Amino acid sequence: MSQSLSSIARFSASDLFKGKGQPGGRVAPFVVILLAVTVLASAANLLLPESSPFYVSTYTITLLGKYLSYAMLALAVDVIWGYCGILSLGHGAFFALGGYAMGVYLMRQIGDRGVYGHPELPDFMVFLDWSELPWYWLGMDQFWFAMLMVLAVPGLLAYIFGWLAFRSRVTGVYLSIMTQALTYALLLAFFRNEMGFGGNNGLTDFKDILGFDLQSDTTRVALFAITALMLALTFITSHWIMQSRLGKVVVAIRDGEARARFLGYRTDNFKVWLFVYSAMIAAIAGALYVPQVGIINPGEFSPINSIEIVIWVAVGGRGTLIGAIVGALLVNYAKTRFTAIMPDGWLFALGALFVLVTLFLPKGLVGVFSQLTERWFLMRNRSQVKNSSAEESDKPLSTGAQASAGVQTKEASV
Amino acid sequence: MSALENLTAEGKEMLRRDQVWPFLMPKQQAVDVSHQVILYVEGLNLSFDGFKALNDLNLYINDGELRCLIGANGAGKTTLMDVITGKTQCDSGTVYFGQNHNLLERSEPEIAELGIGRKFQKPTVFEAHTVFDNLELSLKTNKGVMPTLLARLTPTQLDRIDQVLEIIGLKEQRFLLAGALSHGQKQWLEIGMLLVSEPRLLLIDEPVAGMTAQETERTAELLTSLAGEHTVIVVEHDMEFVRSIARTVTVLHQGSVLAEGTMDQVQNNKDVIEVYLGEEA
Amino acid sequence: MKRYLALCCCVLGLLLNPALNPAFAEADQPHSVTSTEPSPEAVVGRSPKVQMLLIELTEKSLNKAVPVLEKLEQSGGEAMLPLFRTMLGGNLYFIKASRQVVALVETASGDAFADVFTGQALPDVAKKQTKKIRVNNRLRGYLRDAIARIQLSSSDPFAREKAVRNLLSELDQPTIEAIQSARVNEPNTAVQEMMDLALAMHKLTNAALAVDQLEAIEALSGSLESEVRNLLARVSESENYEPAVNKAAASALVKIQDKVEFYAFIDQLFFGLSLGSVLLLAAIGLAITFGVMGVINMAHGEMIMLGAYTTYVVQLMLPNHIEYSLWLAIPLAFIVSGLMGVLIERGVIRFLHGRPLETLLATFGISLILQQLVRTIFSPLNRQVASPEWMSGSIEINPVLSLTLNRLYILAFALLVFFLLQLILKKTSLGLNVRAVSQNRNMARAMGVRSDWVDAMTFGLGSGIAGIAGVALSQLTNVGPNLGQAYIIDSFMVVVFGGVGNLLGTLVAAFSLGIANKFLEPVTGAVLASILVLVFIILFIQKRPKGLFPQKGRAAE
Amino acid sequence: MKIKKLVSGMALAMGASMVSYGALAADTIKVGVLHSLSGTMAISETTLKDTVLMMVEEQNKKGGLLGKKLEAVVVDPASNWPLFAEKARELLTKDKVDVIFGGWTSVSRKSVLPVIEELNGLMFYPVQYEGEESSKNVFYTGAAPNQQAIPAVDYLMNELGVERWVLAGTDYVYPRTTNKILEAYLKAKGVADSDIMINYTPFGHSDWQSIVSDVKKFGSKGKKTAVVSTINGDANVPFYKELGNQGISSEDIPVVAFSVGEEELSGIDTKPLVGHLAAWNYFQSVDSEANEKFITNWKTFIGNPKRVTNDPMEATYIGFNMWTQAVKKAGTTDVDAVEQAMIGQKSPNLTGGVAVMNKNHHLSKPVLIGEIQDDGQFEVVWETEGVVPGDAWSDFLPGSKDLISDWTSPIKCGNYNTVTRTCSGQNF
Repeated sequence: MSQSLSSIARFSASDLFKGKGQPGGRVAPFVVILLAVTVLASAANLLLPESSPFYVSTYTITLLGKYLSYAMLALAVDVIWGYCGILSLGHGAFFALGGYAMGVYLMRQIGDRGVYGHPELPDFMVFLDWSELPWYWLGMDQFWFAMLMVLAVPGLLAYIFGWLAFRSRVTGVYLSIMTQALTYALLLAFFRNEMGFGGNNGLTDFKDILGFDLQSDTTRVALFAITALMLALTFITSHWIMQSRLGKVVVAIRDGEARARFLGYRTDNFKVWLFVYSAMIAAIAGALYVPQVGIINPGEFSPINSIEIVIWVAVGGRGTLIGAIVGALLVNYAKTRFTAIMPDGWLFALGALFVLVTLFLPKGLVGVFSQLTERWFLMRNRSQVKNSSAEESDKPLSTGAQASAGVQTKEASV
Repeated sequence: MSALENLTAEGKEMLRRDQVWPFLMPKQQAVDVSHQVILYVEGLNLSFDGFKALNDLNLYINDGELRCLIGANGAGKTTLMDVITGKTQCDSGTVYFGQNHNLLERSEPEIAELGIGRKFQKPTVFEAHTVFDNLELSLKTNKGVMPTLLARLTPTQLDRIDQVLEIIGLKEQRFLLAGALSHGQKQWLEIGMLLVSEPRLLLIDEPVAGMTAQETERTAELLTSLAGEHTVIVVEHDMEFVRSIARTVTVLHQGSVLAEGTMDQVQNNKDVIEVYLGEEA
Repeated sequence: MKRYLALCCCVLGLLLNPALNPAFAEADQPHSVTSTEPSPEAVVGRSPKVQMLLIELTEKSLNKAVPVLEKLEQSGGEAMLPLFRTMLGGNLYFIKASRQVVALVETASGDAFADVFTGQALPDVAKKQTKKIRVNNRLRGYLRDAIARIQLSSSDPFAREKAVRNLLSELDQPTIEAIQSARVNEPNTAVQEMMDLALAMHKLTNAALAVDQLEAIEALSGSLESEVRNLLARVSESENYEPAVNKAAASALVKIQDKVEFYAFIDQLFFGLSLGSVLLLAAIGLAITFGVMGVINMAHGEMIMLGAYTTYVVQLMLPNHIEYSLWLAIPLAFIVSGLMGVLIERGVIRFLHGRPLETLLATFGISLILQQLVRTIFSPLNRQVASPEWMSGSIEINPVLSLTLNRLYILAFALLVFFLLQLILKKTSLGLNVRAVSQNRNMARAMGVRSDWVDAMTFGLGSGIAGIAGVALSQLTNVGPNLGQAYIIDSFMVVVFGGVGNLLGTLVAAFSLGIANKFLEPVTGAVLASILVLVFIILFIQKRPKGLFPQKGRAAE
Repeated sequence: MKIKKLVSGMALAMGASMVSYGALAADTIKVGVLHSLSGTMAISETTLKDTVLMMVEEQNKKGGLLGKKLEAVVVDPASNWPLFAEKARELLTKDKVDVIFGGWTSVSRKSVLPVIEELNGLMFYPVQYEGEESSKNVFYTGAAPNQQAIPAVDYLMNELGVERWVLAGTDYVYPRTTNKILEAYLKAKGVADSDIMINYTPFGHSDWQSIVSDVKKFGSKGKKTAVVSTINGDANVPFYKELGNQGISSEDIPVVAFSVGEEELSGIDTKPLVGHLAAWNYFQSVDSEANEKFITNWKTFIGNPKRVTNDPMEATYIGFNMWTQAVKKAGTTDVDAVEQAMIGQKSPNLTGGVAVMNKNHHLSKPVLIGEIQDDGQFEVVWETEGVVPGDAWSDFLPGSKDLISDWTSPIKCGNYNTVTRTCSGQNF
């Protein structure tokens, strides 16, 4: 056992976990690719004529924007599940809350352009006979305040939930089921018209954001670009956090929470902190998602959605930030393709994918990829190792060794 | 009138420059060992579903002492450690660390911060981390969330880790994943994690299980060298090992202290011979 | 194990025997079809006046049919019962050419026509030659009242009581006279009481003297009939009565109201228990797969769905034996879902031992596949599962409290399944093995327990029981591909709330959540009630992270 | 059949080889179909997809439109509302369809609406809905509340003498609006507050015990009581079962439903439902030549003699026929031209009359009340004298009583305020 472990440890190629050897590690290539694609796609949409073969349609741009916000959501789940072993089946709730905060702002921007021409109230309130805005809609016409709420509301919910749950040491399956109950309760609540968020219809028919027309190509491209930037930003931040000592503590909590406690770490504080951080990323993703797809409704709270996010992460490879992003992009792309090609069969394909990934790719696609590259390294290194002394090869190899820490996820005991 | 005077008096009291406001006072008080005793365990009772794991247990450990706890399975050794470190709540009794710290009121991390370190029966190290990281995580530092996020290793800390690596003999493996270590190496690493955190009191549960004779010998050496500066409590089944390190031995039986003294005294104790050593002999 | 199952069937069979059930002794039994001699009905039916009216009936539009029916009732009296009943059942047709009125009867070989009054079969009449005489709700209402009036002289006391009750809402002079004359010869006390009630109501409204009115109120107080309450409420506020009468009516009303509230409470309790039994059925299979084996089985809902579809298929195969189809469906559903469970365990779950969170992902995939499979085979539409006759209707305990039969059976059934399962786990060798493996897998293996086999059997058992739950749920709700989805979250809540690995906890949790939900519902509305229950569970788990009945000892950690 | 298809396919291929790609693309008129084929709404929407496909096939047999073949482009929005918007965009920008038939739930329509308006598409929405909307780019061929709810209430009040009302619905916008309109309407008719009970339940509600028992209590107060049900889809079966089991028959307390049609009844045991009512613009049981032909065609097309037809199918049928007529009249598929040509179009409906497209993009249709029979069909018990024009903005809601919709000049506005003489909303 230890033999095989060490062999994985020694020859892992990825160095995501620690940038001691090369500052930035794998972050740079990913960010560069992401931003390059963004710039190219945006330019192709804005500058090229529609007839050009390289023209990227606004439809594609919006689709990409949606994928990227999903990727961000997956990143949020990965931070909490892959690194800290907390399987949240309710992250869709934070995503949706962020989305609703943005949605409320966008609704306020409609002003008197609603179908009833009411100067202040959104249409659904007019026909529900409401005479004034509920208090929680006040102030949401200010962009800065709305953005604050995007972070504050999901953050606060995550804080309260996390504080309650982690303090009383609800762990593992129990915690997962509780997060599911949380999002389910919110689903039911937001379905209620009395909540003042448009009930089942949710919020839609947005006009503009910060004065820019939401339907113009430039705004769409800009939103897409902002999403890409935010994804890059959250990716870099998360990477930095996971590299810091806090990241190590988090992984330590995943693998041995009791031990971490005996070392003097107040693990519940760490978990709450990370949970809130993750919820906020999800919320930002939601806030970016809404103006791009043009609607937010309670369906986003559905527990099935949250499970699906977890699946993206599992497919990509949990415990590696890049895996979460790759998983989200791939699964969603496949979904778009499959629903078009075989609408009846795609659930079979999706279901089979989940089963096969858990059975055969416990480390996800990124895990497979790094295993393959490991082999390649192994082949190459053999010849090198022969020539160099063990002392010298120790350091560079060890950076690789740590990488597999994440891949070599010892299942959080539940 | 007098009310006003009182108020000004209080105000003056508040503004005294030679005192700090109570809420600004550092919470961490040094352990008060003015009576030479560092750990008081008195009248401890604990039962699981009717089974009395601890039964009116009394134990006093002197500062800088090396104490061995022995006893048959189920005698309450590990449970006692669980209670001291805050893992298990007891039914009644008191546990004081020095004169001034009631351990029963504190959580595991707080107890750890006071300077009580523990090594588990089964070696528990963070297998997904390197040896170096394991030690880094155990350093005696501020363990709040934000300080941890922004933490950087200082040269002193680096030196300290190197020093400990030297002591536990894992210098070569410093960048190896802890999961890849052998059983004995994990035991050492765990001891190293204790050392690097500079505790006042070390609770060590079966340190030599799964070690070669040579390793056992080294462990004995290490533990004896620790005593004095630190206080060490060792739970062990290996009688040879106990004999090689022990100055004072406490025998537990069915949740309470059966006998206490030097190894020879204990071995000659009638009760002990009857219930424990007798079986071995 | 087989023995217990057989026992269960026997007990249930006894419980459910329709003959033992008072609710079926209804008056509206189809009248007998066999008679050789011309019955009085037949004679009256052939009288020219009636014949003319009948032809008129075939010509009139729906809105003008009532006067014709009134005339028929006057001229035909009791003889018109078969006609009215056939019409009420929507089985009255007429032959287009001759305008002769005929009845559609169901025979073993299919639909056929018969003479309305004699019941004599008319084999020559084909469906194409006839046209249906349409009935709408107003006609149905009239027919029902007419039948009640005619039946005041029926030989069946139940029918008579029901007839009087139906008349309570329309006590006009002729009705009262009819009741008065019937009262004299009435032998049955229950019917007598009902008639007295009607007379007292009449007295209260029509008597001139306050003394008589007070006497009538005295007779009425204590009755739970809604008509009585409405009348008393009117009297207590009306200015046509003396203040003393107003007061007496009001106090009688208060007395009745107290009783009503008490029964309303019982009713709500029953609703809660019934919801609890549904939750219990849905969750109990999960309590095994999740609770005992630690598999987060997201496909659990689909096991329920398979059971429901099994019921559908059974009814499809045996369209003429709906009454017994459930008895066949229960064991079949157990087998179908159980086999599927074993298949899943052998194919997927055994590779995921000790990785409970990953079983969640894999079984979620399986649930998607199963749903789509059912959609492909049975279409995405809901399927029709009929309720057997003995499961429809309700036991009327008094006018304000009646317990619906299907709920009652499902409650009993849920408890039975629960106790059987307890027996299996506590008393059989399988149960012993299951408990052994769940507590310490390695030790059990060392003792020679085939843990692989036990795992498969346990999962099969849990899934099979989910299948049985599906049979029961098919009687309450839609049978469609989304059936399972509707119950999966609730099931998890119940198991977690009760404490994983504890069947008794599941029982207590299911019933307490059901009751809590039903008592909240009138106050908050259905949606808010379920939200509150969820929030409560979330908070409760913070307080007691291991549920109501946590597993103890080191095995739990 | 197969050979025929093959031959036509070959002919098409040969034709294709002769003309350039661009010309071929212009040679078909693309009909987008935006109905969920998976997810919770697939139950209802799949049928409508098939109806459109059938209509396209029939039209092609007749020689297509403007000399071109029709080509259906089917996508699956999977009962996911944001996906409706995305797929609509895909249809309009990638596939460049000339018209879209689609949508079922209100939220799917609301989700698609901004996209259709932005890209100036054309959509036909075939389901009864809550009204309070009129878009230049959408034609509403289903019933507005005044074409379903109000006549049904009139029937209950006048024909059955109902005095107490239970308005029960699933908690979403259609029941909410309908019940609001009905409440205002009933109050205008002099019904007291205490005689109206309003109740909302979540989607897929399955435990109706308490609510049915409340209805029973509410109905035992001596006045004739009826339930007006806007309960949606899956929740209906347990609701009716509970009614039956608690001994509430259709004579005691009739239930009139606006969302229960033949398709829904085909999946349930109709015994407990017999005698309850539904209000629609079409029933399969209606005796008319057009209907008979439609039903035969449908059964052959779908290859299942047991399949039923329903009201949204008729709405699709009318919408499709009107669209082909309008395209012929306009001589192009250009959205603006077709939109103008649509107004005033007349097309035979399946119940023997003629449907007219009004200036507000809603149809004039007859309203029928049917009683449920034990074979899952409806017996028509009442119908309106003539056709009822669909009203986009209800006169019974304070917010919309001054609004009208008129898409002809000079107003050209979906929500024109007759008091302030201003137009808000889309063309603001």
